[in-house]
Amino acid sequence: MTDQSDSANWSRRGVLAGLGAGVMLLAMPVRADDASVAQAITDTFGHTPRRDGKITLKLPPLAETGNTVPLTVTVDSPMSNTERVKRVVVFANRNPRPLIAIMTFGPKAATAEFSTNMRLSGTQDVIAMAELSDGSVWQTQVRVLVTVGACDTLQLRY
Amino acid sequence: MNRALVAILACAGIVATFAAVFASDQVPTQKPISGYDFMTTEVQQLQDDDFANPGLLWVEEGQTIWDDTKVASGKSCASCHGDAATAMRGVATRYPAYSAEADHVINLEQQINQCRRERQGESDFPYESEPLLSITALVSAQSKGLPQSVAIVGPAAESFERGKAFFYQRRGQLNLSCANCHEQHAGDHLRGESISQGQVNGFPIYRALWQTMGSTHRMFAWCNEAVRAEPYPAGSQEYVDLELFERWRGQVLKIETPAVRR
Amino acid sequence: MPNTRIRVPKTAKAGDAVEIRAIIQHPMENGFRLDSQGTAIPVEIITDFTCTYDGGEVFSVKLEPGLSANPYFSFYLKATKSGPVDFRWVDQDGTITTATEQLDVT
Amino acid sequence: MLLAPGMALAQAGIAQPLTDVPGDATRGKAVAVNSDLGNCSICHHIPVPEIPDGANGDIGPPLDGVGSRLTAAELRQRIVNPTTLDPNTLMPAYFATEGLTRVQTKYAGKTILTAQQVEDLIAFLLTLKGN
Repeated sequence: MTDQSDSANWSRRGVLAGLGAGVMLLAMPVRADDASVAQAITDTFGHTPRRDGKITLKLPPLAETGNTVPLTVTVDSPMSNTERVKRVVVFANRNPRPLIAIMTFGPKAATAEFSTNMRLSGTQDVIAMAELSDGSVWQTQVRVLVTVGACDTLQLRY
Repeated sequence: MNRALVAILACAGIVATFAAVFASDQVPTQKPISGYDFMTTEVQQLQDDDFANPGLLWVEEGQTIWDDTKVASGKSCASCHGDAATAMRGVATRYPAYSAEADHVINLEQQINQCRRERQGESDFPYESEPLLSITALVSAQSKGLPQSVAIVGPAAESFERGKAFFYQRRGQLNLSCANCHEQHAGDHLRGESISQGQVNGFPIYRALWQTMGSTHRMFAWCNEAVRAEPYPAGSQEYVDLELFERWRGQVLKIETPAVRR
Repeated sequence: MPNTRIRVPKTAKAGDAVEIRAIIQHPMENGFRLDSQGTAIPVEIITDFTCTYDGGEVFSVKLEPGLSANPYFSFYLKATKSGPVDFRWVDQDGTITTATEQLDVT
Repeated sequence: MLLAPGMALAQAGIAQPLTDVPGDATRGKAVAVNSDLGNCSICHHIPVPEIPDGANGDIGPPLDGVGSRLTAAELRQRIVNPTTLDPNTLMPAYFATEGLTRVQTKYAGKTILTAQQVEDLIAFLLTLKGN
């Protein structure tokens, strides 16, 4: 059984370090690899060029049900009056509806960080994109393995 | 235990004494381990989070019900019992328990409904309804950290034996007993998922799969259907008996309500 | 009105980053579950969450069915002066749920 | 000797196929993997890319190389009703309906797999060669 004791603090860096240990969460090059997530991203950000980086995504390496997957997003920003994160958008590329939520940081936000719980319909990539006050868009994605529950065929009924 | 010896003792007229000793001498076949220990770190952290544990929403709703005087008798739970935090401390550890009024073993949900009928002049909260889950969660949460300690002797003995038999009875198209998985293979895996001992010390639980709270009986029915067996109705005596056996089987485990499970 | 829980520290020093947490009891029905008759249960979600303080917005969310039931958020507020921290959830049917907690800034 | 019939059966297995149509390994793989059908991976490791490591169960023996260890007749017996070999086995009988308790109404009197699915599954398992 995979040791998951560090999973809650799993960051992109931790993921890369953990690869050799055979952990089933992979940081991969960002790729909007299916039409619906590509469309959802275009709907949200238009065709603004996107660059990798600035975002740390904390997700468990393995989720036993996809119904409550804890997620923390932190964007590297001073959050000063002139240099801020305006919004963060989260996508899941294999969910039937890839757009998960749009988070906006107002003038009273101290840091560009939030936590929430999301749903994943199966093993897939979670993509976070951040739009900064200068208009630039940054992105990061990580893969989460969602194991299928033992008696999952009952899921619909219950 | 020697059946002939039982018969002899029965003939000697000391069967009641003997039955009590016999029952209380039973010990669980394995060291109880809470379902908590079979969960991933994220699930454990959600349970341990005294703010974000979603089950606390039901506990708070339970407090509203506890204080609600808008019932036929005009008496809230608090009117008779006082503060739930003190009055209900330890109560959940003792259920299911024999009720003289009902003349059989009842569980905590049924005790709450008995109170509702007799003290508040109201009808039962339906099994698995939000109010029953909420008030049960509130009462159970007051025993958090206390070990389960149900009585299986005296008038509860028959119920206990039936629950035990249920636990070991193979059933369903897949022909599996509770024990097949939760006793013989706890710690092993069904697909990628670790098998727990099926302990009930955290109920009602917030189950991620359900995305809501559920009772022991909902879980029993879910498991029964997983092996393609006809489930019993929530609140049935069969499930109350099984619940009694389950609580006894995890006798030393501390109440965790509201627990979070996958 | 759905149950909510919010957590705001009682006091903070001016300039502090203060952790705020909020949760609301809601199924966030995602439209993909079936009822016992096999019919899809329609989407029923909270669509908007906003936290405001000292005349401005702290953090807001446009929610989609991809968020979990009983949606939970934590984030950080910049303490400037004493006053209420206000929370507002909007259900897709228009129902508004609010909560508030006083923050004393020293 | 009490065990004799079972032991004889164990050696012989069930030689006679359940259907006239030979088993199809491709369909059989779906039977093995699909959680509504054989659902074998719930308890066994199956060496197929569809099931990533860690997503299979470990209650029963791995099925890696099972096609080199057991004959079609032996596999058939184990799938049809493994309790004929070991009355205490946890493995369900996939093509038998007797001796069950409180089967859910919608499954009552039905076998878990059809005869053809059993044959397909055997054909697939026989492709799992090696040690």
